[in-house]
Amino acid sequence: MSRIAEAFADGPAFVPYLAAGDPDYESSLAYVEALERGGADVIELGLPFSEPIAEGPTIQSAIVRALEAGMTPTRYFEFVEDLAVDVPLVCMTYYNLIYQFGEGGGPDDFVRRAAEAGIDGFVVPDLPAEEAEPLREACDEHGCELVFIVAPTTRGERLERIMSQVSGYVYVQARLGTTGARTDLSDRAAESLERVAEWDVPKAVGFGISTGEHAQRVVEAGADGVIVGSALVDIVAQGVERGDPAVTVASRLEGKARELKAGALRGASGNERPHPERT
Amino acid sequence: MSRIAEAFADGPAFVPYLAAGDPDYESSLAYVEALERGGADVIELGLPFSEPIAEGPTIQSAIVRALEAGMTPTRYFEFVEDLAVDVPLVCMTYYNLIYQFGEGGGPDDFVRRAAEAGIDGFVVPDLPAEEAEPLREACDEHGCELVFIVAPTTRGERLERIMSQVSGYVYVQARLGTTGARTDLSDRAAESLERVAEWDVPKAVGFGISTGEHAQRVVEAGADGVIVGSALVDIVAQGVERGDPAVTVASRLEGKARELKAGALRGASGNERPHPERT
Amino acid sequence: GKFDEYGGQYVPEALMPAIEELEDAYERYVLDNEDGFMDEFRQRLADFGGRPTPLQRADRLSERYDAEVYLKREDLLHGGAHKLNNALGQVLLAKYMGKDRIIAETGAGQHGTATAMACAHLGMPCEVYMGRRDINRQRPNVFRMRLNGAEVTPVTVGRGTLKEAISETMRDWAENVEDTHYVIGSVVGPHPFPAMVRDFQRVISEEAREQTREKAGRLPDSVLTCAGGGSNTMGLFAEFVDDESVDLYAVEAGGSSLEVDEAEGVAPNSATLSTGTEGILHGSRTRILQDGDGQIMESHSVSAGLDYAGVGPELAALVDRDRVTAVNVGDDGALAGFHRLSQLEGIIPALESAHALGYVEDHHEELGEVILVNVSGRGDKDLETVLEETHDRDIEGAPDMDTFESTGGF
Amino acid sequence: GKFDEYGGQYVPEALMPAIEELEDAYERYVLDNEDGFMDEFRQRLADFGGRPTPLQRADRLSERYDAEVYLKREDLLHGGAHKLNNALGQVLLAKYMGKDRIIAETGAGQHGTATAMACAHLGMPCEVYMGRRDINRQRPNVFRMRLNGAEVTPVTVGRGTLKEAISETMRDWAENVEDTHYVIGSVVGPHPFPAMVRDFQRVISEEAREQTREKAGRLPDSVLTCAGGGSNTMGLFAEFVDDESVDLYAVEAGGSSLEVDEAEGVAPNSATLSTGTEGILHGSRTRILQDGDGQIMESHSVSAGLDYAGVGPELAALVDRDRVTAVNVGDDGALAGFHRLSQLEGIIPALESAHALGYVEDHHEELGEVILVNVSGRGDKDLETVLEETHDRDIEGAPDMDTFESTGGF
Repeated sequence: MSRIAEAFADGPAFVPYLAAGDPDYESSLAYVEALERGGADVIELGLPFSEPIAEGPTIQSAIVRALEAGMTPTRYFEFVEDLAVDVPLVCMTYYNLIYQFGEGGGPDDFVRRAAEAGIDGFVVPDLPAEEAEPLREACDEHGCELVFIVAPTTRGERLERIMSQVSGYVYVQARLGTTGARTDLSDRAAESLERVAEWDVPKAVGFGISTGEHAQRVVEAGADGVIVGSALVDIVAQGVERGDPAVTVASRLEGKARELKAGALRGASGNERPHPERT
Repeated sequence: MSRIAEAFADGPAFVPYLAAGDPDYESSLAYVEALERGGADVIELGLPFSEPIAEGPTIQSAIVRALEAGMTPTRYFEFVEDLAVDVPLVCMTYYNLIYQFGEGGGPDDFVRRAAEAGIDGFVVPDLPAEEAEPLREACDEHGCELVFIVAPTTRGERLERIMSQVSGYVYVQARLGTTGARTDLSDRAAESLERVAEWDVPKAVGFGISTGEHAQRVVEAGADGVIVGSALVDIVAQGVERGDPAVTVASRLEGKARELKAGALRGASGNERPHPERT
Repeated sequence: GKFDEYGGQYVPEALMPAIEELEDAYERYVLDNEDGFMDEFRQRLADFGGRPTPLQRADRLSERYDAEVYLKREDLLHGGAHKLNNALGQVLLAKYMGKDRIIAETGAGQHGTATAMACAHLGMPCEVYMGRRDINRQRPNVFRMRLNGAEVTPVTVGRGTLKEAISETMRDWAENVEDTHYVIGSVVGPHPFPAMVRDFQRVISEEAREQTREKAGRLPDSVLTCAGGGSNTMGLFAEFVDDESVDLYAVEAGGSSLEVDEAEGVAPNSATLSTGTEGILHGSRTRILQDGDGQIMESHSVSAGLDYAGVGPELAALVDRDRVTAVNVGDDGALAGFHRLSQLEGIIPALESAHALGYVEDHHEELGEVILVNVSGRGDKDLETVLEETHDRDIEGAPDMDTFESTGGF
Repeated sequence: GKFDEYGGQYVPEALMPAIEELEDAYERYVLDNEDGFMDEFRQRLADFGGRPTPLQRADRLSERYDAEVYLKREDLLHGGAHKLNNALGQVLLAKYMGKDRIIAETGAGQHGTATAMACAHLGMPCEVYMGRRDINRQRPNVFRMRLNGAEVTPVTVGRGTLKEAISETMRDWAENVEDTHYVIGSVVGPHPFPAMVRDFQRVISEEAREQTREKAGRLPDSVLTCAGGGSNTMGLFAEFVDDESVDLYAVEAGGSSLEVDEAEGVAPNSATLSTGTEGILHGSRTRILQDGDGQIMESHSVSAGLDYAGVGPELAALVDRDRVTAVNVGDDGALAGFHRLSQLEGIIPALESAHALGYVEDHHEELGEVILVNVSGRGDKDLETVLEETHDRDIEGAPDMDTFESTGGF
């Protein structure tokens, strides 16, 4: 059983996202570690790319901050090595950085180095299943998982193709659009979960989850995990804006993580959980 | 014999030009009177028109000043009546003012009123011989002369047509272009004079004459008169610019007139005068 | 050289020989196609100018007015307006005549830029006179002329606008008439200019008449365009004049009002055909805006290209004969027409052309089933004016410009 | 969807269904002319756009280079550049697909204005994303879009330029993909955009090839045009690719230097084909300007329209196959080309197009006897840039601008 599979094994997983190096290397280390203390089961760690076409403004700004502070793929791997966390790490980045690393011309060098540094899996928002073969192979070679995103618009053949390639967990996109915290959580989350229910892989729901309440509802709707990015990045951005010390921001992140984790757990325990398998 | 013919009868005529009402009614009266004291034999008195397409910048500016000071055709005739001068007056203006006066739709009202006020003739720079029939008739009716301009480019049939209609004197344009003082006096003056020599009407040369020296040479070349505008208007303009009292400007005009008249007389006396009739 | 009582040649004697020479050249080259002049002219209009310009059915205006509205797209001509038809014709003619220098006057700069373009294309030296005040107001056009290699000579006398520039150009021509041709920008001036410029612009109606027959299956019921000096007007009307079933509308600039201020010598409009009277201006007898004395009034329009106190003598004659109906649209109606065409059809028209569109809006019920409107030019040159004027008024259908309010202007 | 190893569909999963839908529509409507789509497209290009645009023999350049130089006059297309071919095609396609909203991104504003125009013409709501900094730099274009009824949404994140606007438009598309079509402005992005945009622009070479045969009596020896994203490039080359005797030159912006500053992530040029390397950007695999890590460099050119760090994948493939020769001309050469065409031919070209003219100046001896150059757009939009840049440099053949020096700028 992989480390990621283990993380989803008992109860709903809380999967927070932060961009590595935002707003600087040292603070970012502290922030990611705070997430673990707050209850993270898996952490999605963004490697910033200059053209983040799938991100909303919140994460885009985080990426700009991290790049300006000097984050690069090489530094990212050092960052992963410097991190004192014990949970599995998923590298979230764009394909060009994976493709160019090392000798370039393919993903192998990147995946090898990532695995070495302690990365357990990848999610690459601009790499659809059709173009993913080389990365899939490199992941198999180096023992990493390859997470795919399933969107509300993904159906039929496309869905089959994705689900046949996914490993680790499937990232169920709760609504259309790019990343970003929303107060309204679409009913599409439940629909989407239903569409992927038949596959035997953990289903983590992301996009727009910003409170414990949301997390609870998503888990109630059948999710095996909740992915939260923008709501956490907002705390980092607020810290930058106000000039708060890193320790203050870290403690806020930890608090937010606890709230989200608690919500997820509430969703799993209390109410009847409409497991699609059982309906 | 008309008053204009008389003015050309004994010796070369000095024909100065000023715009009526430049820079104001009272000063302008004084300036025109100064010209007579300086020796003017005929005076061309401009009635300012808003679009003086045949004028150089100097006279154009004079016209702007006169218009701004309130000169109109009606005021112009009062001006002529107020003038205490004894020499013949030629009204120089554009055809639209002549055409619109009184009832409008023809030159008759204008010419009648002008003759009444004491105008002896007209020169209309935008009225070629081809379009002059109505004005010619009105002049005949009211006993006025109609002066035409002959340009260096006027030849053959056109010349004949003009010379058959001209009365008072023919305005021989010394060079191409519009009005304006020049230090170089074209040889074309002599050529032009030769072209009109055969007609029995006084020949007055204008365009670019600004000194007694010029006046002398023009008369030596066969002219019966010299027409000077811009060089005099320059004195008015200078007075405006410097804020000189009208009496000072008037005395300068008188002095300049004397210089020009003296030049014309020198041209007629000293050297052999190449009368085309005699060659 | 006459159109009923209008027209003629009221110019300084020094210019008469040049005008006679031009008259001769006009008859030989333009009317008789000597040396294949007209063939070369038409070929260059096609290759360099982009003729034929399309006739476009305006789908959304047609729906709005429950009629077939067709737009003649002179805005697509090289340089962005019909002006090139005339400038190219005259510069080419000057070349055939052996002249080696071109002069022109310009107010808003459209005629100057068209002339500069034609001169660059044909390798002729070009000098454009322009009032100092106009130079400062129309910098992009000045720059375009300079880019095309023309000299732009500022005229500083008087108010430094079009009228002073015309006098200065006349002066240059009078001085250099032997080797220089003066490219007049409209169907105005002494004969043969009004007829010659009309014949260079006639291509508009040659095309439009044929195109309307093709697309609509018949001749239009009404033909409309703006009228300032009247060159696009005569160009559009020329071939329709003999079609009795076709109503012709010359839409003048009503400005802010048709009233005049005699004391100040100002007409707050340029509606010469509607309100002007007979007189002599710039070389010909025509309708003009003048005070009781015959002094020319200062005209006004939001559209610089219509802002002229005279009008072509032939157009004046056609109005007197009731063959052409003179109407007018004010500044506000023109601005609304500008916004309407921009939003409904994706064509930003010149403010000049927008006057005709303003008239159609208010009178479409009288215009029949097939309506032909000339988009005489494009509106890029007018953006700043429209931005300012729209901001100051309450113009129907104008987009809000919040995007700009932080800095204002361009 | 591949051009050798280039192309593909590197987009967020949420967009994949829309892209598959578009692929299907492209095949049916564009390739198979279903429901007469291509007929309507071509008719609208003619009537609304002004096609065909002329092919003009450039007499004075021909003399200068002792060759037959022909100019394809895309500057005469409605809107002032080739951009409308694509915008009109995509907006019409969106209509056929039943979409009811259009979005687009724009940098310098040319694509945004073309899209806004096409949307107004076809009655489609339109939203254009534009960086806040670009909005402030390109006010006339913003105003034109607003006039045509488009919403212009400022993008304030990051540096507020094209790249941020692209991300924002992707975001909007990802969110509203079911009823919205994203009009990409060049032959870039995921399949089918590169092929589809090429097919909408192909009309340039269909016309130019036939026109050259007519006027020169044979095919050209060489065909040149500027290349930024490459839409006018592919449009001009498409029909010539199979003509082995015809040399194809893609002229990129050499900017101030071909050297890059890796530390700053800045390339002072946009010469992607000449100096870029393989990578993945904005949905497709192609040549891009990137640092060793794969981060995209900031590109630079005096011409905003060429200022892009990627290039169309098909063009990259044609260069790799040695079918197209990638060359480049720096800012100075482009400015000199701009002035040369303005003065010698009376055509003020876009600064983009001026790059191709700069290349002809320096290499005409290698280009054969019949040379075809695309004037992809007109230069009115560049006047201010040219005024500033010409003032700061010593550009060959530039007119002096004394007329302006009193106030500076427009």
